[in-house]
Amino acid sequence: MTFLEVRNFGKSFTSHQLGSTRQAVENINFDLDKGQFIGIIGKSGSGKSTILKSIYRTYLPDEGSIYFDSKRFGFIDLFKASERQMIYLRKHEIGYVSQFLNVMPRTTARHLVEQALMEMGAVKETAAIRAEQALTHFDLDPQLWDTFPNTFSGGEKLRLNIAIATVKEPRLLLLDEPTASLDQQSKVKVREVIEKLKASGTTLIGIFHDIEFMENLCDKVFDMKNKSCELVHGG
Amino acid sequence: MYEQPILQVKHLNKQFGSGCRHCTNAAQANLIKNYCPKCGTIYACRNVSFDVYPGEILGIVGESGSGKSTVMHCLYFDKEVTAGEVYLHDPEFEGLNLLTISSQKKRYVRNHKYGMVYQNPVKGLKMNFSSIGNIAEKLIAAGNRNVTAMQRIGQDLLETVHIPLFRMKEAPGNFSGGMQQRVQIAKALSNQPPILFLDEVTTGLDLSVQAAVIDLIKLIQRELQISMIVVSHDLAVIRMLADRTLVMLNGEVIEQGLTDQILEDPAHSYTQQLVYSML
Amino acid sequence: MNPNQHFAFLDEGSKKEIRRASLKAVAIPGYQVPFASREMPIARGWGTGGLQLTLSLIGKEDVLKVIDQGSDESVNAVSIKKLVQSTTDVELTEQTEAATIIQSRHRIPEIPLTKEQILVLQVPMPEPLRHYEKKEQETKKLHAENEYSGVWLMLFEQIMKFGKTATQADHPVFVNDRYVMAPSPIPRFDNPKLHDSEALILLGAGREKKIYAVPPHTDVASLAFEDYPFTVEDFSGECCHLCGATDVFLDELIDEESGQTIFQCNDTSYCIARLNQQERKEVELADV
Amino acid sequence: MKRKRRTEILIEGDPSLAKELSEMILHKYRCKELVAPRQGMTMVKMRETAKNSLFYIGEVLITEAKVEVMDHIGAGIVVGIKEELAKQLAIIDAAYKAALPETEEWGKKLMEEEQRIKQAKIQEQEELLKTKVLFETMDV
Amino acid sequence: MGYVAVKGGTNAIEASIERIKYERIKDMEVVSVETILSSMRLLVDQVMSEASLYSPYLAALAIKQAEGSMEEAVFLLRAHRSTLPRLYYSRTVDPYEMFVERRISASFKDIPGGQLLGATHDYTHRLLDFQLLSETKQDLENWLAQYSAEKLPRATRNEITHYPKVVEYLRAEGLFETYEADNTSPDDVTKYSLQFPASRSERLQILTRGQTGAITSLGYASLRGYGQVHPTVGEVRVGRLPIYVSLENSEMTDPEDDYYLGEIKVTEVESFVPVTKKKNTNEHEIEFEIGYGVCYGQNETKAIAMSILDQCLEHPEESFATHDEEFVLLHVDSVESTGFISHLKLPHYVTFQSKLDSVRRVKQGGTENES
Repeated sequence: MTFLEVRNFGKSFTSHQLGSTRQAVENINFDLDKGQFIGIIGKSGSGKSTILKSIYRTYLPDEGSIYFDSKRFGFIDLFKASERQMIYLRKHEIGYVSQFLNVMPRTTARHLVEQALMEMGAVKETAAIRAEQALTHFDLDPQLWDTFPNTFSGGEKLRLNIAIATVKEPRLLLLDEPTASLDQQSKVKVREVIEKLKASGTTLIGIFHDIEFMENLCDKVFDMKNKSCELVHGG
Repeated sequence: MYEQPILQVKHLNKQFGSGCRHCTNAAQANLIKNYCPKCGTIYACRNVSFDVYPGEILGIVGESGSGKSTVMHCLYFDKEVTAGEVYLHDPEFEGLNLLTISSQKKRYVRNHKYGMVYQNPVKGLKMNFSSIGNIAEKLIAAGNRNVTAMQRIGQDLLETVHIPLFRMKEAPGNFSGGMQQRVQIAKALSNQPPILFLDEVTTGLDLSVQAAVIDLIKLIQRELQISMIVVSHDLAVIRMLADRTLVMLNGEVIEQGLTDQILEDPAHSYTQQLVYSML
Repeated sequence: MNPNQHFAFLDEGSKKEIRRASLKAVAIPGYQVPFASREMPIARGWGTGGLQLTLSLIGKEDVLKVIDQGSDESVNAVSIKKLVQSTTDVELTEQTEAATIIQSRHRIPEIPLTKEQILVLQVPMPEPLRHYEKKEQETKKLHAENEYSGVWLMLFEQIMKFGKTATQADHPVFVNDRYVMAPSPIPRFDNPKLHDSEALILLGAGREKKIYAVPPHTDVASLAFEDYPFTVEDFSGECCHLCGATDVFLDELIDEESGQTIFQCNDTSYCIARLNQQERKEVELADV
Repeated sequence: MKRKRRTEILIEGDPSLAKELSEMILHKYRCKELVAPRQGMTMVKMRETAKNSLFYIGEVLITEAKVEVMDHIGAGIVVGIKEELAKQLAIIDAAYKAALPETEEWGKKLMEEEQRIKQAKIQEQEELLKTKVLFETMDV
Repeated sequence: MGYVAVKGGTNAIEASIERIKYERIKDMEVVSVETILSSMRLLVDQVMSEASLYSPYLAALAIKQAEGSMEEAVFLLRAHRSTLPRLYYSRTVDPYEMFVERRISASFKDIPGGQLLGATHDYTHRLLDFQLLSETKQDLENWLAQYSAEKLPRATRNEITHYPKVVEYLRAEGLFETYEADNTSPDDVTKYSLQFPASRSERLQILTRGQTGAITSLGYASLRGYGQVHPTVGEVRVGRLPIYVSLENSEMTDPEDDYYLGEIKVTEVESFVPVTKKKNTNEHEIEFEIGYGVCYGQNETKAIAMSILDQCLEHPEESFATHDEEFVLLHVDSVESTGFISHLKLPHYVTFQSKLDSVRRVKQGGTENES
């Protein structure tokens, strides 16, 4: 049974200021099985992020549907899910990681991970233990745990991001260009992290601009061209 | 619907003036912003509806005069509404339109079910009573008659909002704006209201103080699971706090959605303008 | 030239209106009923509220006692008595038991009142919330909405400041589980006498134009927090230097000769009654 | 003559007129005193010129009397303490109500007095006009 | 025999009352009520106005009895009011019917009908006139004879002049709003106690019977900046108004059947205050409003101050006490304020004992719930 089913998905943006509408992507179709890792490649501006952000509902759905096999709501069209359902799914089932750290200022790395857990309902003590485990798991230097992340390097920020997203054990993890602007050494670490996630059974969709780097990890790879995507690998 | 809202607002209307035949019909095409040029009636809120769910922070954003604060003041009974319904899902008030209950019951709701943090602390605090007394006032209103217990709760809250305890007997009139705002938050929280209203609580505060207040609000939401409505003209504040956001313009809700969606994929031209001008 | 003096000074229309307000006050214990306070021949603030109540209630058969600060002979008590008597010819008394109407300023007599009696208290400031909220329009709303946190807050603030409540006379009371009421500036010592009183207690504020009441057998509780109980003025260890009474409100005096502080019953008629009784007993004993 | 006009004349005019007229009635008819002259008040209702609304400016002390003549009740009301005049006015009022023949002859007397009152008022105004500030002098 | 109450109070009061009579008459001068009435016109006016009872004769009596004390005289008259029945309500008195004795406008140099100074102290030089020390009745007779013989003109016209109001011209020009006659029955603060928010009729009634000093002070405070109203006096009039009563007690009866009762003298003031008004088109426009002041007798300062306060209260402003109706209306009454201030002279030893107890307990320290 498919875990995620994208059907005839399309999205356009209207700018009232410019008085124009731009079709970002159209007629996207693909399926994803549980535990699979799909990679999406393409030039910048080709609409890769649009797909991910639409799944996460940061972008408003336009056309088509995206069915997701939710533990809580069953097979649900994410385009039609209520805002509150989306909030639930974001908390418990779908994670999103980008290269940017979008968190509350002046909060320590440790607190950020703890808060993610507490948002799901974990009590403070459990959250504290699991946060340490997660930070260790993703190789974040313990010296950094009680500092503010705005001083972190790109790789550190990213791993913290992943820690925050994965500590909730999402069933689907969306990776939005996680490796962009990372040095080689950091990229290697990120790859290791993704390997760990995949091994633990997490379903993943990732945008990568250097897919070679993920070679052998992706079950399928799609290339974004002409606002649509085509399978270039796997399947 | 997989969960029950704690507060439901339906078709809230607030107008100043009686309206005339040019503006009372549904089309209301003759208004300049929210103002009828013929009779001078101002439509401060027009058909505003939304739900608030347990433990969530709902943001209401809009420029000044958009009606966002009016909505909140109507909900808190500071202003009379022209029409509309408000339901609180609470065993004591199930099925009752809060806007039509007696003023005594409204007072009860304010004292027991609501907390309010005003933009201007002068409205929410007695500036020449002690800080601990200010917190106790809310507890007393909610029926507490034990000084020791109230003092304990007050001290805990003051610690939570980072007011040093040695200053608890001082009047908030002596405090800085940020501290006053934190005392106000402590007061609003003292009876553990299921619903907390926050009206432009960071406006006019220094950036670092703003961050501290925002931190505090987040902390409260996480630890106390209080539902909040946050009204602000500042998208950055809304972005930090709110799960969902309503955008208001000229008394109407023009757009609503998940906060990140409002910010990254705004549909209405006004929202786009607002987002694009965000620093 | 001098127009005919009407019985009990006020015209019958005015009396009726005051009685109507009194009835309403009795029906809603502790609620301040506004009334069109008449201009009296004594000054505003000098007992015009109490006087109007007395004059509207008094009949030819009534026996009147007027006290001021516990004393029948206090100048203002005398002045009020004189006015009532000159317009009614009713019998005056100084004995609490003998009176049917007792008009008083700042005291409730020591002898328990009976159901045949009416106590009229003169009130300077009827609004217990006034110190907290200066606007009448607002305090009215607060009463209507049963919102008394303000008056409790005043007590709380005193405890924060002084470690204990520091109310003086006029300590607010909660009447019939509904209204917070100013008992008029009676000492805290007298507050308990309001509770479950046998006599009807009427309170009149002439200048502020309010009448309110504590009907017989009404619950009246002095406001106090659970852990800071209400306390009355402390005269422990002291007694009246004349009659030896200990369980009464005492006046503190300086003995002119010795310079010592001495105490004396504030309720002068009570003190005299005790002295007379003691003397009778002595006589009886001597007779035996 | 309507009551308003005649009461104006009787109260503003020479007091001897009311006395004279009322005595004419007293001599011929039985006058029953219903309300002996007494003092009371009239509340004065006034229109203010800012918002054109009504309010009470205060009370005026008046003297009132009521008499009955030939089954007709007459009232006399006058500002101030004027017991005799109040009673005389009441008698005259009753006489008019009872349409006694004497009243027919009174019209002329009253109108003569009315002229005198008017002349006196004009004279008073003329005197007050001396205090008028003149602005025309520049033209000279 | 037993103990009996002391009679100290009763005797002292009686002695005190005798003493006050002694003070009044000890110099063996009798001032007759008629003397006060004819020589202290303005004092009589002020007493009537603050007492809210128009009776020059009784006011003069009160002044005599009160040894000239304003507050006592007003008090006496007010108390006397309570003993009198209110027999009638007048028909609405229309100030346009005033027989004008004095009218001035500060707004225009000349006004239709002219500026009529009448009798005023305004242009007297305030120098003590020592000739008054030796004034005799003969002097008065001589002066009056000369005044009427030489100085007074003989009337030349046939009709009584009616003076138009300045405001009418400005109303016609649209500078003032024209209000329809509002015939709402006025509230009466002497019948029902004042409730807030107060009606316009209650406000005017309280202001017109207010203490001259209090009204003046508050009006003055507004002028000085503790308020927002600084008017131009449109018209001050002093004159006499006729009082009519209809026994049927209905405005429907023929006014020609009314009873004429006599005249009362009043001072009436219309103050012009520019106000910004929001017009229908969301634009602001400046228009004039009128502050209205009126009182019994000739008392121009009070009437002008009242017109300021009337306008203040029409436009509540939280930041100014002079614009707060509870503040203004509850504190301007002579009898109420002097009574309550003076009640502080009454013994308060019970309350003071209670205070002492409280202060002593706090001084002892410790908390009372230590148990």
